[in-house]
Amino acid sequence: MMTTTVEATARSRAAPQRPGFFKRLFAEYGQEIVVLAAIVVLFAVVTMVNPRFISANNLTTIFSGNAYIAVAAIGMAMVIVTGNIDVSVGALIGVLATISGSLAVAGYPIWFAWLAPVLVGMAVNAIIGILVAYARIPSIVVTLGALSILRGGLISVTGGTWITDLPPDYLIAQKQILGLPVPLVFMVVLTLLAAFWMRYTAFGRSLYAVGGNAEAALATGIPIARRTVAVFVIHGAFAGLATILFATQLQVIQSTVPPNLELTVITAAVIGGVSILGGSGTVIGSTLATILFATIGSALIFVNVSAYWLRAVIGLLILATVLADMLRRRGRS
Amino acid sequence: MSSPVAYVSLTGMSKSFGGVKVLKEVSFDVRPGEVHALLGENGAGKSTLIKMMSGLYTPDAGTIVVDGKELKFSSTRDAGAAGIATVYQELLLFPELSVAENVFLGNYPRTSAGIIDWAEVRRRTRDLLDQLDTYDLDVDTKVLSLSVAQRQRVEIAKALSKNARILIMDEPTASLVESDVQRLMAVVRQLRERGVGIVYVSHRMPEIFALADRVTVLRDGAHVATRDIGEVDENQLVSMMVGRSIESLFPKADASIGETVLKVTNLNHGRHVRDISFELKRGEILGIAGLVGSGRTELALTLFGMTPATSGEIAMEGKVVRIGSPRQARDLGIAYVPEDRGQQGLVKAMAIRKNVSMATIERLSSGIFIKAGEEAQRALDAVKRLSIRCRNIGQPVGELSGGNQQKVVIAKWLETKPKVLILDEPTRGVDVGAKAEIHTIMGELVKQGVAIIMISSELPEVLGMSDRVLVISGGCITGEIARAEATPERVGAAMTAHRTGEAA
Amino acid sequence: MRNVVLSALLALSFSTSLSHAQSVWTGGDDLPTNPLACDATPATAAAKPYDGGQPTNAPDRKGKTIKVVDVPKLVGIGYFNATSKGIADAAKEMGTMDAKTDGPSKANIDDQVTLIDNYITSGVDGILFAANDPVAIAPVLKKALGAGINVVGYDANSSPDARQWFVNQAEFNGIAKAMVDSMATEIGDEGAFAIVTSTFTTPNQARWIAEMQAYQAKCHPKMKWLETVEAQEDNILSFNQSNTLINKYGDELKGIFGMTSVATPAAADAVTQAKKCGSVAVVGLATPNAMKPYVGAGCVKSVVLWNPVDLGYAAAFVLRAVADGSLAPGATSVKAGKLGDLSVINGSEILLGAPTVFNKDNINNFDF
Amino acid sequence: MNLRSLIRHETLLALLLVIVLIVLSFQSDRFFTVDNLLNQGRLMTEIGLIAIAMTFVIATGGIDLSVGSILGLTAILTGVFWQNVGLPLPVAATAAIAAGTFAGFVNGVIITRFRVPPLIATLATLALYRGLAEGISQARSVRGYPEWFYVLGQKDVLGVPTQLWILLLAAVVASIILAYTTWGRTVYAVGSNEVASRFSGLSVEKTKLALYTASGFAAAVAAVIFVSRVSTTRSDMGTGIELDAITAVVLGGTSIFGGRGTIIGTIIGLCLIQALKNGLSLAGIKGDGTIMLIGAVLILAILASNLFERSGTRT
Repeated sequence: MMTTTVEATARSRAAPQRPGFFKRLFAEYGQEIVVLAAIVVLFAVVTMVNPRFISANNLTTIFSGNAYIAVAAIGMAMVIVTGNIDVSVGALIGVLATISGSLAVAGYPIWFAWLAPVLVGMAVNAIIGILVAYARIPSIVVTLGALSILRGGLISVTGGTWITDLPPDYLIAQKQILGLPVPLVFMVVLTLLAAFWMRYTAFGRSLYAVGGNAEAALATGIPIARRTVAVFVIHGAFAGLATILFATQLQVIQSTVPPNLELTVITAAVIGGVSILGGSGTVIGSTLATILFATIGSALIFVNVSAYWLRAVIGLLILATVLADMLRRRGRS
Repeated sequence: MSSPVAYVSLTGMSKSFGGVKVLKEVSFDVRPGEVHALLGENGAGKSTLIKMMSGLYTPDAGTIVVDGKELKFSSTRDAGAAGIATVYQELLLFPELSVAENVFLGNYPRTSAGIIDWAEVRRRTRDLLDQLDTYDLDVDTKVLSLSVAQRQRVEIAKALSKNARILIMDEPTASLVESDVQRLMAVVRQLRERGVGIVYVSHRMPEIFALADRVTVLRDGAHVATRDIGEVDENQLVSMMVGRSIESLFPKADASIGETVLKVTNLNHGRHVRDISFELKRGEILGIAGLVGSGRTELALTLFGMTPATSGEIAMEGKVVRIGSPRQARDLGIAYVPEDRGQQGLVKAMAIRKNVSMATIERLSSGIFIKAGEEAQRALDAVKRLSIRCRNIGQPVGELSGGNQQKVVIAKWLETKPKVLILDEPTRGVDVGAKAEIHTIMGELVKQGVAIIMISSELPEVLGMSDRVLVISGGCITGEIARAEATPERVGAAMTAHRTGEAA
Repeated sequence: MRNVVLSALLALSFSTSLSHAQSVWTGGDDLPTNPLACDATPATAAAKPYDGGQPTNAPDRKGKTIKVVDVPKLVGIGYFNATSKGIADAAKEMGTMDAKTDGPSKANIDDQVTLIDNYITSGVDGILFAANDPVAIAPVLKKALGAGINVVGYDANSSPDARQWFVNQAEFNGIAKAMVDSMATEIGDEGAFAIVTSTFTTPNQARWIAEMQAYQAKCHPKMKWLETVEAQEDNILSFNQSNTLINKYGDELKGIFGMTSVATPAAADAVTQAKKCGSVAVVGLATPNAMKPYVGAGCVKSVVLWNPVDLGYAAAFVLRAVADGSLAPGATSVKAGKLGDLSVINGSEILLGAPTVFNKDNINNFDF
Repeated sequence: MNLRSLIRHETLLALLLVIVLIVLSFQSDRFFTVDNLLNQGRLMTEIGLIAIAMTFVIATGGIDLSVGSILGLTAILTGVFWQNVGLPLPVAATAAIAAGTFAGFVNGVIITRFRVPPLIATLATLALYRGLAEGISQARSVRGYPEWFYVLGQKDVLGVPTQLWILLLAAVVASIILAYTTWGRTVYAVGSNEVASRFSGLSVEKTKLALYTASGFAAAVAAVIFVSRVSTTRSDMGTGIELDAITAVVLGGTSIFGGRGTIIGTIIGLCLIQALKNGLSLAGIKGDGTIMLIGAVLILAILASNLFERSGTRT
């Protein structure tokens, strides 16, 4: 008797209304939209103060000057989506840049000098991935160790010598494709490819599964350990690609690790909406966040914020973005 | 409909963990189009057996024959390929992903270009959910915002999406309310009609007799018996499970009901606690019945200070009090044994001793220092009093069985000497023996003058244990029924009373 | 209540700092400046008595082989590679010095102090240093002196009493004059310029900027000082910051000063890539190797730098002389191998000489 | 199981420390001397104080990346309050410590009130506090402190460096708190299962707020000691110290996921790192080699203790 009443009530409920397009968009890409809005607002405000801000040259500076960070953040976003983290990427990029530059100067084919950092990046991160996945050491611990090893190793090996006399053909970041700077093209293409891959392939989706609920992923038949290694290897490849941009931007390669690069990359990923707990976020967000940082850096110079207070203002803006995101989330639930 | 030829048969399955044999040469089979119930107390080996069937564990010995071929499962994928799907008790879903994606994860339909065809994923999910009479679920919703029953539907849809020939359901009703249980049973029958073989693990006898075609009982890792359901009755099954007979399932103790200890007037919090008023007396067991989402748990959380009341009045022993945090509730003598034992009740990695003292740690301290000796003594007492089965009080709680874990949570709150004890689903996921023990403990407590509020989805439990039943629906009280008048029909009617109106 | 008090404290600290931030941010420090004359008149520094420190109970090291450690600000940059090479060259030439270089991987005062401390314990005879902070390094250097170790600084000084001698590559006001004069020659006496530096807390850079500001006000008063930006020791950031300056000021910007060997090539690259060669001048401190492409392409006319290899070389010789006792307080010059006699200034400093200005003609003669 | 594996890790680590000490003392006869060891104690005090507070933070499953920036900010404020505001030095230092503590408190508020994950919250304040330090100081150093101030950082009391007494006191007090008090129990409970702790009436938010505040306080005290040791203030002080402190804590056996860890482990971890830095340097190995070795030791130590634990508890 009771069965029938309950069944009836359930059936009487009409299929739920699907929320509107924008509502869904906002639910799915909320943080990306917040970051994008921040970029737009900044552009609008600063342009009013100084119209040169949106000159083609400045746009190039903003979008392509930090493209290597965005590319590195793509891999980082993937790693964080699986619930891991990598604090060694800055040191890795420093090492890879030296390798790439040395090969170019030593007269190896240019393509090889470009390929090498990608391959070495993948190899180094494969080791990190194996330690994380099979030896079950938390990724922050492994990469903290890797940070020391890479940083120390770089100095031991290079002795701090800069690499100069790079062949002009090697300097791909200074070239243009269809009138657009290569770093910009790299950043956009890689972001879109990675975003597409993470959205439309089973492999890409499995990263969300691993980070979202490892136990469930295992029960679904996703080989977690193999995926963890794979994501680190892919991250290594992106670090290699980032290195190509980093190493070819100027005519000299510094053999030091860019200070705090790893923190910048991680910050870009998390401000872009990648949950530090794993399981959600997109690479579109991390790239937008990188652009936001570049925009802030440029904007503060344009609006004459005292350089002494620059970092404080950047910190404040990051904090504001984080809090805005939290308030948005809370408003939703 | 039920064919006599088994689709899957397991023979001589054995498994040990750390030298302990948890499964000893068990044989088990499932035929297409039958519901085969698997029974046993916690620790009897049911989970191990089904995990082997679903490819999560590899057996130490034994063979698995599927459709006439002997197979070895080295992962859940292998089992899936053989047509075996599992709906786990813990509902292994991805909270941040959509319903549709959860259904097809790892098994996506592709477009001709080889990429995931999201339109198809959504369409087919819609179809599957409709087949399960689940019209009320948007396929784009993130799973984190779904109720337990809805999540379970998603799990079943997932199993169906793989065209499973065998569906293993591990305690599917453990966390469902009565109405959802009925819906689930309808779904199970529908699947059976389609020729799917179902392994149904449950502690609940009525469901087993309503659904099962055959039943297999395990005890201590060994096979006890496999029978057609018509050959056995409830008492036989219970004694097969526990190896002895159980007198009465709901030993309602007679306690003298005293003066009012808790008086709630027009209590409100959000949409789920609306204008609630009731009284609770010493030595009384007040049962609270209601559907999931009716506001039962929310009421408890408000009384416990987790989600403080926005308006209304709570009076303890005649004094009006404000409860803004669990701490204040505890200090006023209100204790809450939560619904989700693993997440909310226990710190599984910590020792029994530390869990038992957790709510009273300040009282067990002089200054800021914990009196370790006294703490240990109290834990030892609790273990003895509630007959918690464990190696020693230093054993991490996570290693105990469900029933013993629940007793640890209860022990923790008894340490606070509560005047009002709120038990939210006190016997969920607890085996028959432990269930009876918990009921006995409740009886002893009311004799000592403790007032108990018991929330339960199991109607027989509510009816069997309560002095009075409070029915909640849509956040409001829709019925207050004395023990004598409390029949399943009356309570059931009150549970759905306002519901239809609210949903519109 | 506590919050109120604490916020008040924070507010207080803000207001105080604002009150001492009078002028535009130049990135200079607030020590007194001493601009040189606008023409080539040499400075007439008043003779100062020796103000360095002395090791206690130093053993007689005359003619003996001594163990020396060189602790630069950081390792891994071209500049300190060059000084390290100079030290090694000198050690080889002398044959009585066993020298090695070990520095922090970041320009971090704490790491540097710790390193020096370790070397004191390990029992070296001499320490060469380039300080990340003149005061922060003083206690540990004094400890070295106390342990009878000979201590000589180069490149970046410490408090005078914490070391015996300091080899000064070029006086701050000399560098400032060379930089500003070079810029004025290139962009004229009314041009506007901006500065890219490492961080405002780097003492040498802050000192130079302050001297540059003083000299510019005195000798090129119509030049316009736009702003100073920070770019760490990061060449991509330096590149981006230079680009932003070019974009911000458009045609108004005539010149960029690079204050470090990292910033200058990056600024030159920015100008090159913005196709502003010829319309935006880059003047700065840099090592020749890093600047060769830009100087060769004609985008950068002149680079100011002393020869860091010589600096290291001289420092090693000074240390040797101190250990031998041939350089004692009151001396007016010291013999430094192939560099000849170097003169003593400011009491306890040894001047390397005037800064070298590298240009298209001579840059290929240098390799560091 | 839990307790046993914990003891295992620390025993293992202590054993490693002993081996390292023995090997290093063979490498250089200047290593194992009272003077050198005490001096190393002096050098590791600031990191030590921060690491002790960090042990609590990480044991709750949190992290505090902003400690280096708080150190810089406090150092700057000490100088500014003293020189620019004209407060007497003790008052200035106290006020600066109060401000640094407040900075930790702000971290706590962001984490507990706004429910921002600690990593993100402190990543943001890492930038903010460093920026404040730079802005407030206008990149100026403050120098020329009175001689008595250096007692804290450069002098000895009873033959032991002054700040080492502070570190020892902090270590003892922190060990007792973590092991024997209700507060310590709450820390472990929160780290193991925050929800259940809340449901048990433990004051989760208050505890976390207090921990991040304490972490700020530790960094602030370390700042004043640091200023006294190097006799100057700069806004870039303490850059990167957070990773060094985290390394020591993790090496000491505190689980990055929370729920376990001990002060003694952290102290052993600290000593091990410091011994390696110092001993290898004395043995003639350069700084870059040393940091490589420390990285390897970190990974191997955790790897080894993982293997031990697994072999001991599961088959």
